[in-house]
Amino acid sequence: MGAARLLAIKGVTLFGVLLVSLLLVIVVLGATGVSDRMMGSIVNEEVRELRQSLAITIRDPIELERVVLAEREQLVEFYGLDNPWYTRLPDMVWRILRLDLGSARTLKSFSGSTRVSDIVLERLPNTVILVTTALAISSVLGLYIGVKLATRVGTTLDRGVSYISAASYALPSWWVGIIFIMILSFQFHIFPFGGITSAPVPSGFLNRTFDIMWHATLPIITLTLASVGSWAYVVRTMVLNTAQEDFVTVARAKGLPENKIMNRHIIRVAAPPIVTNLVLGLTASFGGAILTETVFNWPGMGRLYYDAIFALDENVIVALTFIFTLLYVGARFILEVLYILLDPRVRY
Amino acid sequence: MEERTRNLFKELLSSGSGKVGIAFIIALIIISLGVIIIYPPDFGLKYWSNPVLWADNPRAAPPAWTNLFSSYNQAETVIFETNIPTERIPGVSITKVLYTFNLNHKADEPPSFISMTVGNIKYNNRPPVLIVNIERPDGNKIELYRLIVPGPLPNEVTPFARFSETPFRIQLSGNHEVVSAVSNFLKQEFDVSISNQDLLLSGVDIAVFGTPQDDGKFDVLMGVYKIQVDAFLYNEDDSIGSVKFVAGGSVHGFMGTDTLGRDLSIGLLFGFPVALFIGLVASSITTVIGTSLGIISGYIGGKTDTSIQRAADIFTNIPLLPILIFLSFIVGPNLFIIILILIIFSWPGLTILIRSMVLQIRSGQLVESSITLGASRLRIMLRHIFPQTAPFVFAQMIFFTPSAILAEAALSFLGLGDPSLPTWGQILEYGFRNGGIYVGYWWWILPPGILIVITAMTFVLIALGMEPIINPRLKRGH
Amino acid sequence: MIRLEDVKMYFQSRKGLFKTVEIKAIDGVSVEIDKGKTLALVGESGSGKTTLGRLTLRLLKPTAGHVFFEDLNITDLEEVHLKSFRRRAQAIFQDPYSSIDPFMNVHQIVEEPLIIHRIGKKKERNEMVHKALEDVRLTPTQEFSNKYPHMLSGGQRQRVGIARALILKPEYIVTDEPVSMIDASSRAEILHLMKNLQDKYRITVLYITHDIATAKYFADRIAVMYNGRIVEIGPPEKVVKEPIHPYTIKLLAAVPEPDPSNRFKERGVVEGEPPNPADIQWGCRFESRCQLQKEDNCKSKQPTLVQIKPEHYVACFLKDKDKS
Amino acid sequence: MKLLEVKNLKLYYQSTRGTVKAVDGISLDLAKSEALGIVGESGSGKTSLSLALMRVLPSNIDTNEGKVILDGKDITQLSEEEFRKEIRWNTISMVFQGAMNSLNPVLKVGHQIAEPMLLEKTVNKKEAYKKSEDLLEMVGLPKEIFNRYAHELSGGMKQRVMIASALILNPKLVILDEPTSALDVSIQAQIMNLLKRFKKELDISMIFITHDIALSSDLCDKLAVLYAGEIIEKGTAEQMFGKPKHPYTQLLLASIPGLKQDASPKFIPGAPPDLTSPPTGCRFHARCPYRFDPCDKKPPPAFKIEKDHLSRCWLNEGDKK
Repeated sequence: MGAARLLAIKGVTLFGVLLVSLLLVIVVLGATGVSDRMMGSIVNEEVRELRQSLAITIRDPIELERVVLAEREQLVEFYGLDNPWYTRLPDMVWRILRLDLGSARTLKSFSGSTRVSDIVLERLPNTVILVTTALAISSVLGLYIGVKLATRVGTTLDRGVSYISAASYALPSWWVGIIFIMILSFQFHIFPFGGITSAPVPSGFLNRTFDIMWHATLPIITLTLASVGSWAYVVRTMVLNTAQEDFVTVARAKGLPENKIMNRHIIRVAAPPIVTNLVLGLTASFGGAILTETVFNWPGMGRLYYDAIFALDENVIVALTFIFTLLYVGARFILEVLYILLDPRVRY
Repeated sequence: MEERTRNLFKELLSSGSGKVGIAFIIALIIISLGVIIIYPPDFGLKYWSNPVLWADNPRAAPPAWTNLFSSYNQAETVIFETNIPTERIPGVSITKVLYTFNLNHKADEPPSFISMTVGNIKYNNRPPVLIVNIERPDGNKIELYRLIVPGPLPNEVTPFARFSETPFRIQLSGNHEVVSAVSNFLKQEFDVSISNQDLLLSGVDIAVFGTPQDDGKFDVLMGVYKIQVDAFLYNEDDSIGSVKFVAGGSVHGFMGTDTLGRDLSIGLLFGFPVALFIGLVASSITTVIGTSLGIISGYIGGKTDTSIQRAADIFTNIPLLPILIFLSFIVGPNLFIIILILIIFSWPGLTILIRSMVLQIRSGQLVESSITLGASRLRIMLRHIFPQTAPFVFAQMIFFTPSAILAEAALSFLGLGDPSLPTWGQILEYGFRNGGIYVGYWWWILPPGILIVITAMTFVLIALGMEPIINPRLKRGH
Repeated sequence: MIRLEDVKMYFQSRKGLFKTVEIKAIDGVSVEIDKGKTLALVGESGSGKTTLGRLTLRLLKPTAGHVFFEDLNITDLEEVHLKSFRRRAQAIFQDPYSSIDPFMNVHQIVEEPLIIHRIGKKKERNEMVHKALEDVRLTPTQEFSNKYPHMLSGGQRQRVGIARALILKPEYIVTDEPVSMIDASSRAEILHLMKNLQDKYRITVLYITHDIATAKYFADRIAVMYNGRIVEIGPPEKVVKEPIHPYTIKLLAAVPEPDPSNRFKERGVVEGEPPNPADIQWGCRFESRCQLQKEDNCKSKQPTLVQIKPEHYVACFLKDKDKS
Repeated sequence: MKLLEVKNLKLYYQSTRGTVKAVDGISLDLAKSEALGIVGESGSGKTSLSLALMRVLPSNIDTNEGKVILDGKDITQLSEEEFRKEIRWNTISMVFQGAMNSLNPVLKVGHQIAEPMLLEKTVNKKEAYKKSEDLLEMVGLPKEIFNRYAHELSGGMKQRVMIASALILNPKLVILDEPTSALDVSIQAQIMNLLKRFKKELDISMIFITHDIALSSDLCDKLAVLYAGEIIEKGTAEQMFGKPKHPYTQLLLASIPGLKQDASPKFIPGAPPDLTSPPTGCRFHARCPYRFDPCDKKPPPAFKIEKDHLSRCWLNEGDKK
């Protein structure tokens, strides 16, 4: 019961967050006039198409202009462009919530569609592959290293790795990615410069998979390196904190072997705060993915951001901001569930 | 309080990382202050982004010191500039003014280009004429170029001033007049005929600074080149302001140049104060807001608490970078807006942490005892609760500083940096966008990254040095 | 000096998705303390004795009923109007570790109330702090003034807490378990000190404790609380020597006395844990743990305090019958 | 037959202020099914002593000397692994001070009780859980508590769980370190009754560590009074409560506010000494109302008053037999 209530609260909060960030995006768009510009371009596009189709039937250019103008006014009214931006707000929210994200100005999907949802959905899996793999590797690795360090507190190894972990906090992952490319791709030709597949794409499913894995290696290593250090450090601190608790002394006095004490009494108890930190680390992972994809020209949503910025494609940027928030909020919800499962105390 | 501050620093200085961190931050501050004093305030737009200023620098040239590691000696940029003639020979109607430069060329390659710039010429009736000659170590002399200063315009009154606002620059290497002069020279001296077109393609520099070989190639001719600019003035009062001759190298300065010829060391130095500014302003304001809201939320409780917590919930649940990208894209790249957004999205983390600390402090009896004594809410928050969170808050502030610096760098890297304030992130972005990593412009890509890392690391080191103060339990464990 | 009239304190506690439960921490308490006297409030944890103490200090606002300080009804006063009351009523807290600011030295801690109430000039305040520290025998005062709490023992910290409370010359003091966190060997010292100072300054005291034995020595009246209600009240010689309520009897039996023969016999104790104040039954609250013969009333009606002997009141149906 | 003998145990800690001599040469003995009370103020070294018996001392321990003989075998000679398998919980178990933090917050209470039993290969989970449930009933808790978590229990319930947990492997000796210090008098009395019952029915030995000398009379056959890392008096319960010899013991007894007597309780002025630099001579001399010439110069030896009764006070020199 307690857990259900907590989950319900979390779910509502997160949905609220989604709405608020969406509203924020729309208000900023409206207040800066970008929204009008975006709608205007949609109208222009439709008018252009209309003119082309009408040009076949209406020969008289003056008559054509008149009809087009009338159609244009109808369109302006249809989209509500004759009213101030805030009157369109609910409509926009509803539209974006339905993932009806409009058309891109210049960017196209790989299959040639200009619909933003097509473009984004095509790239979504690529990003998810990258982020989840990196997150899984770094959490497992971080947990392992952190626990190892905690059992060797004060040793040279501990101090060394702790310092390296702390230092990695100061390393921008994208820059590390660049260094990787310069050394491993440019200098030694071990890995590709970027992209997701070779050109031409190797034939055969197995070959293609290996090709993608080969291309994904450096981005994944980059993303992992970005988070594994701070991870290990957080785990170490949490484990050490828990190891000072009285019940650990009790467990030792009970004659439990050290590995049991570590697994059952320390890590198990330290897990919820570690999960909390994983949640906090998620933002970093998402940001890291955008930058890493940019560096490695990985055709995910992050690289799309970069391309959209240079193509000045507002629609795509709005859509991406929304989808990233959606993904992030979803990931957080999963972790909240995990937290509730791990810690009996919050169930009340 | 003073005693605690003193202890804090004592503890900080007793740890190795603390010492290094403090030393680094002092260095960073000194460099930044120097830059603020020396650099013009509108450095970004007026200087850094002005290609004219950088025209005499070689493009994408590695640092000069790379010669030390290579047997092949690359040319360094040599600049001669003067406003005092070497010699002045007065004549009856013509005064001849000579400018002589001795270029000792020792590199295994010719200069990457040669150029001349003249500035601020004044004349009274006939426009002066300038002739550029070069005398090679083998004794041959080439007249490269002849510049006739533009004549008077209708209705213009004497004295006629030319090139006073912007100096006049001639890229000698790519000039047709120079090409034909060199072509003639080759024909006469070495009996080698190369068409003007081919010479333009292969570059005149190697012909000027080399000797043709049988295989059609040139050997670099080392030695002292005497470059002479002869100016013929037709009036006593005519004058030439300045003459500049540049033999471009393929290595440049301490940090090299980018593809616009900008000296990277100048841009990188400017990054110091900007980075510190971003880091410190964002972190201190965030800390002040985060801490006060945390204390208020935890102490006052009730509806105030709920609303602060809801707001915090929302802001922590929005991924920062996408929103940053979105806002700086829409609103336009502006450093202050970036800092503002960083603050708006960063206070909640601290607020949530401080709130839980305050709740813990409240669960003790200090707050209740203070209420019984009649202390006001403000007094309890400031005098009793804040001091207990202070060391933690201070550490958080230091720890947040590098995140702000890194966030700005990331945003700049995505092309959303504020162009009026060039940062390390922007230099990196320009390098990346121009394919620097695919052709190996390491001097362009590495240093800005390293500087970002060093600056961020400085604060991380200080934070590490403070850890035993913040988390005494860990200290006990040792 | 202080008077409570049918005071009730209910807390809301959320349970499940939407349900909230009322926790009746205090459920109808009327009691008063005469000027200069000590009332000991005795009961196990969860009985509401601490809540009652906090109500008399207006750290909590009662759900129902009235709290009078002399003739001043402080029940509904806003915090701003409480300032003079705050000066006249003070508290000494249970935990000498968390009730004083760890970052202030002893002088600052003891001086703070004077600063809050803007009393005296710097020099006069120093004199008052010196005197307060002398009162609690933290001598030489000069030496203790500069010490920080972490340099003091539990007993010394508690004396700092007493000095801080007394420097405002309060007329009423609540002491909530002032010695429960102090070593047994120093407890008596703190209690004696408080008793002496109370006599010296004619202070009214509410002494909250779970240890009825100390109450016997230091109180003029003892009130036994069970589950938010007073079940027995009277002078110590009555309540301790001739207890009437079954709960009081058990409480007294639980007090350890140093006797080597103790180890051969079990103590008479109230079995089980006190009922959850969230689900109070209709009848007598002690009914579920009472080992006496029960009658119907016990299950259906709440007993009220009835005078059994002069100054001795008990809330128990069975004892009512004894009397009649 | 002695179950446990501690000979000249010394435990020094390293701290920033110097070496803390928490336990400075303590000798004790305990027979089978006997209960020994160790009474002392906070900082007298009583908790260090118990941790040393369980060998779970903190990492800043510096000196750990002396012999601990259990059933005739010096257990200080055992390797860490042997000690863990043979001694901890199997032979000696312990109820720790502060029941609040002795339970793991994320594991079910019943499982925590059964845990040491599950280590043995011959026992299956069902048996261990059954035993755990039985023990819960034995300590007066309903079986359902098995599936609860620590935060759902009251202080008294947690302490009962800890006692149940200490009994799971039928140890020969249970160390009780301030098992009731955070509890109300009435809950405290319940727990004491429980312990009394177990001592009688289960025939186990107990070491009861407390700062409350009155409470120790509830359980202990023998008493040792600890002051500043030394035992200043020990003897049988009758000797110690009947005719205490050391002024410190006498004052401790006088400080108890009893219900029967009318004299108001006494107290011992001052605070225990700093154990980084214990006072010369008798460690109690600064607070002793009877101190005389040799007290601050020569440390008193343990004078034997009568059989089993030792006192470390110069006043007792003449009583020596």
